[in-house]
Amino acid sequence: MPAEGATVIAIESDSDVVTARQRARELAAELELSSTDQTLLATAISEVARNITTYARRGEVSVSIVEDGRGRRGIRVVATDRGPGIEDIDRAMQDGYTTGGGLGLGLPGARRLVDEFAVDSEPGQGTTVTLVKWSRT
Amino acid sequence: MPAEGATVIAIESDSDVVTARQRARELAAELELSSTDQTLLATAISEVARNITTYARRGEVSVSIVEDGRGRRGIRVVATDRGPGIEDIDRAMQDGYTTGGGLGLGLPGARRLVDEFAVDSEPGQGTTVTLVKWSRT
Amino acid sequence: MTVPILKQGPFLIATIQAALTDTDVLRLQEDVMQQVTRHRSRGIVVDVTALDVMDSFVSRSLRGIAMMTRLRGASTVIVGIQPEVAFAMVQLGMSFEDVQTALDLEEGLALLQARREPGDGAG
Amino acid sequence: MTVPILKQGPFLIATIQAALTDTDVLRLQEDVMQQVTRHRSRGIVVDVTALDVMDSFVSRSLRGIAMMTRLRGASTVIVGIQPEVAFAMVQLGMSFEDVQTALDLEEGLALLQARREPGDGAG
Ligand SMILES: Nc1ncnc2c1ncn2[C@@H]1O[C@H](COP(=O)(O)OP(=O)(O)O)[C@@H](O)[C@H]1O
Ligand SMILES: Nc1ncnc2c1ncn2[C@@H]1O[C@H](COP(=O)(O)OP(=O)(O)O)[C@@H](O)[C@H]1O
Repeated sequence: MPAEGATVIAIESDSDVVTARQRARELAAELELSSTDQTLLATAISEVARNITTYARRGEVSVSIVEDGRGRRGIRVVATDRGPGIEDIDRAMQDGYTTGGGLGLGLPGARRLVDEFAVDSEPGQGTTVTLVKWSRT
Repeated sequence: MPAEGATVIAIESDSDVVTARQRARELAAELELSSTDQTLLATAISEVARNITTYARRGEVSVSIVEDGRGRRGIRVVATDRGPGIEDIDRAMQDGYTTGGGLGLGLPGARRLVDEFAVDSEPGQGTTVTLVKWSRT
Repeated sequence: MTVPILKQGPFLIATIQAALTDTDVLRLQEDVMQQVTRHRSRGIVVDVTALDVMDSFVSRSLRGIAMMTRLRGASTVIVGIQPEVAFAMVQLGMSFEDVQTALDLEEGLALLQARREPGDGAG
Repeated sequence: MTVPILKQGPFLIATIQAALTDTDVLRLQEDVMQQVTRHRSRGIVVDVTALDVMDSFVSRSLRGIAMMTRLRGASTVIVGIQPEVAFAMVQLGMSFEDVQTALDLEEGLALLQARREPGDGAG
């Protein structure tokens, strides 16, 4: 559960993608995530937010601070859209798989950049990608 | 919706492929698309029109001017055939996927060259590829 | 956010100054090609020191610049990739194996200069 | 549209003069191979300045010429790729990584000449 109110960034254009990753980085800096972890998180957000503009036209990214039961804090990012959804999630998670002429590194790459990663998608309904990066202190 | 009557080029031989891309370039020049954008569009057309001759023998390419709601104009290209159709469109959109001994760059590459791209295909019925390139002014 | 491109002798230097949108990146590609053509440049340095994120789109586009300019007989060197950024790129799966890179502007220019020396006919 | 192929010393120069159909491109491949064999040429320049589109078929075929001639001990250089065309090729995914390129005819010939100099055994 979010420990604080989430910041929500509407994603409609490529400049929103930049805004989303910058907001998350700010929050990550507040939480004293290392500079490297901030960069990994921001890069992952860039990938999933771009997928929104590419495949669903519009959607949103929400960024919030979460806590696990043991006092550890982290950043949770939820990227949601009501676009076409993903037919075969396993396939979409393969390196190099793309239906959009991309590199096909967005989802599998983002997964490698964060601590927790989940994709929920229903064809015709939309897609939600959730990322969590924990503070290491 | 087309703002003006479409120019239709029958595609039956490799010289029709050249004709189609030249017509589209002329129209793009009239619309004052940049020289680079004209080239990107012409290259995309070459790919989808060649697919017609390769996989469906014959078909047609129609080129028209379109407007979005906000006064922006662009070129729409619709390449249609009644050939064998595409079994698995997601697969056909993969870089390097080819059933015809090609490079498998035609569809994914064309997608990267234009602003909007859609493939509709029904096995046994035929294939329609739609491209749009918007004027950037 | 336009990226300034300066001419320095036979080379061009493009210095990215802040986060780029995808549109900015595509413009940079075009601008570099235009300048390379106008000045018949033999080499280009793209300085990415200011980028705090290089995602798959930017990485691919920078590699694209290297490939495009090669088709015009010019070499591109990417300089100033920040350590955290390099780390993230590798995790992401972008390796830049086929792209020349150097630590900073100075080393990038030195690399281009070395390429121009006689006896080296490589691309 | 036949592409004229001229002999200049140990080299051949093929100058494309207008848009080529796929059939024209295949003919060019054959013609080059024939001439390379007849003249025992050591190098070929293919000048594509006049091409306003290089799609995957043309690109692949030109790369094919480079590979075929290499098997006969001759080097091919593609010259005159227009900036917009280079841009489109890279977006398309054709990078010509393994093909020698140069800005124009003069530089292409210089490259072939340099390759012939002793001490350079490169392909
Ligand atoms: N938000 C989304 N909506 C619909 N489909 C998506 C979405 N995100 C990813 N996909 C699908 O998953 C595939 C793989 O995505 P990704 O790994 O990010 O690579 P790329 O974006 O380069 O194609 C995409 O090509 C697309 O088919
Ligand atoms: N018009 C078409 N009709 C039927 N199949 C097609 C058509 N266009 C593309 N395809 C299928 O999609 C595959 C991928 O096409 P493409 O990416 O253009 O690569 P290539 O043409 O090099 O095979 C083709 O190999 C073919 O199986």
